[in-house]
Amino acid sequence: MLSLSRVVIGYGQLEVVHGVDLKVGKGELVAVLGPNGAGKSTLLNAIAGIIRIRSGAISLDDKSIGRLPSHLTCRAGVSLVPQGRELFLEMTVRENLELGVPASARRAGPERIEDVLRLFPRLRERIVQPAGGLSGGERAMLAIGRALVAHPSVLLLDEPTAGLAPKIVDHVRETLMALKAGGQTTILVEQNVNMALAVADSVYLMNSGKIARKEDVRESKDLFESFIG
Amino acid sequence: MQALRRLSGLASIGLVLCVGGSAAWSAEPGIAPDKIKIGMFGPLTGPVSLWGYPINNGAIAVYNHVNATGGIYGRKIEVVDEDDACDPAKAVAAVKKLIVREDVFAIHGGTCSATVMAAKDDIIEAKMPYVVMAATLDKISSPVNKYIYTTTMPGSGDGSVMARFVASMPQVKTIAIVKHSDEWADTKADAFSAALDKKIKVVATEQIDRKVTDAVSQAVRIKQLNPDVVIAFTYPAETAVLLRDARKYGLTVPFVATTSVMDLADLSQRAGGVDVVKQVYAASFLASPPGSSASAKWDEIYKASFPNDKLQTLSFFGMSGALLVVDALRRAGPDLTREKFIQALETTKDLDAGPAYCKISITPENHQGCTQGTVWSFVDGKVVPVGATWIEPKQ
Amino acid sequence: MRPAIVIFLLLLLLFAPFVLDAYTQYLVNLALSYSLVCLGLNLLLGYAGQFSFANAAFMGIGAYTYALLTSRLGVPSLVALPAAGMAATALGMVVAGPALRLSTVYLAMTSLAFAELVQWTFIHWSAVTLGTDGVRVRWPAVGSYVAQGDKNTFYVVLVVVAISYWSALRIVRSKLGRAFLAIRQGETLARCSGIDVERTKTIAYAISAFYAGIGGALFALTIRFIVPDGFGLVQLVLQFSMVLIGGLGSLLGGLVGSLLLTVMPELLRNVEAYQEMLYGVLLVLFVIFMPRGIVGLLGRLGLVPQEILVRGAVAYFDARRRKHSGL
Amino acid sequence: MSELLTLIAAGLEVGSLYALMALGLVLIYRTQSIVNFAHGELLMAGAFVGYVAFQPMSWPFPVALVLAVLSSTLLGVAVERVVIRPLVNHPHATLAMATVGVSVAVRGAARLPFGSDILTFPPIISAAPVFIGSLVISAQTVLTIVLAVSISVAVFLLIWKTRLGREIRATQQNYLGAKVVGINTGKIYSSSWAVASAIGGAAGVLAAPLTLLYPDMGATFLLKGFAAAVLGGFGNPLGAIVGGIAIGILEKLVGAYFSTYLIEISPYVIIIVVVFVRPQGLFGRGQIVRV
Repeated sequence: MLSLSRVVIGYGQLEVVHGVDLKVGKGELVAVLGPNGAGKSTLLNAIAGIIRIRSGAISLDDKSIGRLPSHLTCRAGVSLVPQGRELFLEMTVRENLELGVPASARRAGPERIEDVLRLFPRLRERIVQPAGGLSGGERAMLAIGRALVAHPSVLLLDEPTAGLAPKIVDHVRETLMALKAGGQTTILVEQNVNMALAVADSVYLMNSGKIARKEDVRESKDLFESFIG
Repeated sequence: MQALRRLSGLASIGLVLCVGGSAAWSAEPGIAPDKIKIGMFGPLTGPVSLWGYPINNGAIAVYNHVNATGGIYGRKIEVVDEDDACDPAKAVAAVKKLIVREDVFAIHGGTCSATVMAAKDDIIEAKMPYVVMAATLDKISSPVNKYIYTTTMPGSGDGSVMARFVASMPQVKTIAIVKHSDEWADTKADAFSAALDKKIKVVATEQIDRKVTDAVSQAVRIKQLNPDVVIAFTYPAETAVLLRDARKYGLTVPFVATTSVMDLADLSQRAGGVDVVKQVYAASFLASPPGSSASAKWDEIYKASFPNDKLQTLSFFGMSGALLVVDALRRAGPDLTREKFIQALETTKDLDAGPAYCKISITPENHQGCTQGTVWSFVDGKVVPVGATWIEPKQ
Repeated sequence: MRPAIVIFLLLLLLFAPFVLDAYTQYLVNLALSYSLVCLGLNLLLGYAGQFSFANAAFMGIGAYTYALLTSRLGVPSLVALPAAGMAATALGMVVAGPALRLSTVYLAMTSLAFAELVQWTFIHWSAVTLGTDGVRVRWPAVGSYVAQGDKNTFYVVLVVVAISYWSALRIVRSKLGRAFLAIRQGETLARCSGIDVERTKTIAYAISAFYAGIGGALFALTIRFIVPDGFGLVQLVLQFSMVLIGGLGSLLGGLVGSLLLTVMPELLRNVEAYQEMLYGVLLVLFVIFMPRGIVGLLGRLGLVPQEILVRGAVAYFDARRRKHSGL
Repeated sequence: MSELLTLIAAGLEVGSLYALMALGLVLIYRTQSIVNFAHGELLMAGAFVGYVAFQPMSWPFPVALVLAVLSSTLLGVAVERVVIRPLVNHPHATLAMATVGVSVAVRGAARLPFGSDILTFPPIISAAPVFIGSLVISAQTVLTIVLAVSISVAVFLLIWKTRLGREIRATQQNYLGAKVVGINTGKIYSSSWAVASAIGGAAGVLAAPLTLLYPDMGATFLLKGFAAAVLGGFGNPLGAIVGGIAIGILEKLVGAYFSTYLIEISPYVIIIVVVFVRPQGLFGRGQIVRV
């Protein structure tokens, strides 16, 4: 469904990702693991169209999206939950969610928002508050919710659990499981190996801008830990 | 070492070019058998270029006219017109260029007082005969300097014409003054105050800034004091704004203004109609307004050189100076030298200054050739000279 | 190799008055005075990354201090010169001090207001400044020697400019200079590496004002007649253009820019009507295509040595691009 | 008393123009962190286009107004696309410099056709002013205030009630966030400039009968607009409006009750006082220290 082939990304004179191949099937949850600076976030940003790729190709359902700017990749069905959440802090929770709804689906907006509020009841309590007043966990939920109201074909999650309390990490994990059960195609970039292994169908290991290997999750967990160090 | 040799080579080439480039060798700079080079400077770029072109062009039109009618002893006047952007730093550069590079015979230029003040030293050091174009600051030509001459009415003249006129107005006991904060307005205001009838009381002195959008505060303030006359030492655009707001807020007393707004027709357009400039009296250094039969000849001369321009009274600033230059060149004779030219300038007597009100007279003790002016006003929809003293308007 | 070139160039400059005519000499003097004003602006804008509009006002304060001290009080030039720098610094500190703690736009606005206030004072405090009458400036005197004429003042200007550049070079190569650059690359980052950001910004501001003040003094003794109008917005735009076209974040940049922009309008005297438009378009083109100015371009072509700071600027732009694209 | 009211009415008139200037400046500043020094030229362009349509062409005023707004908008969008867009990632100083360049270029261009004369825009309504005792109000004053208020209200509705407005606010608050939710940020940049320039152009036409027309006319309004924006806490549209009106009225009062020598300098004194005393402005929320 989503496939990357020989994708190269860089900034200025610096090349960060050197020819990555990656495939995600429909309904699959793929995790990308690797140490800091491996180029995982860069890769997600490139899929979302926020960074231009230098060469290679990205295609979604056989449609090439590798050269599209972010608003068009969004329209094509890619939604990113960025590492920094990047919420609209002066707007209310509802406004944040409304902004996630694409213009083409405006009529379905209230219904989709309702779905998200069912998924994250905490957000319902805070619905009229500005996003700037939310806790870290709530912000993570809002960021995921904002991506979900777009009903993305592919959901890109960039370290959704970073800096969260264990209880909330569990909540996020359960949410991901539920989404997977609902057939959501997802790429998850994580530092939290346990959490990633718990939800992922398959795992890519990334290091120094390259995919080191693709592993089946059922394989030994120790392998990953030795790899990441 | 080789680089050094190459560089010194370049320098010597440059030297040759510099020397070779200057006018052909002659006894007197700026003079050739068939031409006389006159340097000119003024604001040709930037905001003040609004005035720079009409003023300099007035002079150029006269020189062109002289050239078209045979020149001066077979010599044509060649004008080198430099930009000073009304900026002292640029004016100094322009004048140095005229002196050193262009090697002009004399300079006729300078519209902004500051640029003339800045360039003055260089002109004197170069012993360059200099006729001021339109700057009116008294300090420029007084105290007398051998090389500097003016034909435009100095600021003090403006002020005293206005004072005389106010003294002749019936039943004026109190006046209010509105002025800019600059040396242009100060000179006029100081001369005005000095010449003002001591029985007349100044009830307020208000400031109006350059480029203001309105003058409501001034109008309201003055209206409260209810003076008999308002005296305005202001530039044309600001005078228009002041008048417009004064009339709008019910300040209907007469205004007496400087030569800057003697083009009352223009002022009425800017201020919003003839009604607004009723009872406005402007000092003027011209004998008659543009468009009148007396100035027709000069209008024609201007149009001959600049057919597409609107003729403004500003252009006459340049003309009177050019007439002085031309006259002195003629009287200096065919064997022209700067010394002879200066001598001719210093012995100018009752020269017809064309459109100007005065006759130009210069002596070694007085280099301000023109100190007389008149007063203009709108009568029956036309701008007419009413004279320096009040004449009961005929109804 | 490099010191040799510098000495050679200086020697060449020493002989300049023998080849140049008075007009060119005046332009050279003017450009050199501007180069000091630009030096100040470049340290603040190009190195410390602070956007301020007070530079023309600082230049004015310097020019007026020098002119009034020498012409009205008979203070010797050698005393009046540093006094000009110090006056600019002191006044700048009083007004802009609080703005340095705020975000960029507030420093910009406060300095703009300060600049207007300074000009207003020049005009209205006529008991001291002589108002719009302007102040005539004498030829500079050192002891009993009077440097009369453009050719002689050139040496005074040259010495002051040389000393200033030398000291500026020392500053940017010191720990302080590196601190400036760190702040420019990001205040948080600078704070993390143990730099007292407020203090460093204040120092940058003070140094910048000092150079602008001295530059103003040289400007006054070059044109020998100053009026309040000369230190307004037009002057400021000119200085920004000089720094930007010459080279932001390079000491040489201000010098190149001021030489170019002093000479270029003189060469363009024939296209007056289009001059202003051309000027604006040029400015925009430089900002877009050569943000590090002529010196930056020459550096990239290997014609002048890439200063550490130019390289720093490259790194900065790269870093910024990366930050904006999401990382 | 009625002098006071007269002054306040006149202050409201210019103040509402300062407010429009400040509103445009704040919109652009909020979206791209650009202090737009070419904003005065957008006003100037609007004024001149309005003049040409209203005077030599003698088209009706609404047509002149629309044409002026359109041409300023076009100019603003062009500036954004050609000059600002390539510089998006550059430091504030560079961006501000670019707008300074634009300002100089536009002024130079305007000087070619309009540089030789100061033009006058006649009052749009030539009804005689109304005297109520000594309170004087002209139809022009009322028209200016009414139009300025309507424009401000329209802009506020656009910002707070439309999807475009919400996307503009989103982009202002979080650029990356806006990209992530699929907002076409390029379009938002253009729209912000379009709205700001349209306001500038309208301000130009409204200012034209009040002031006189010349290529440098924008500078005065720009500086007052800055003062208004700072007073309102640079970045707050409502603050910009209130700041503009406050400065307009204050100028008139200072001039009439203290000294006419202080009129032009008072806005700058306000800026300095505000920065010393309450740097977040009247309406800012304390977020002024950049980290």
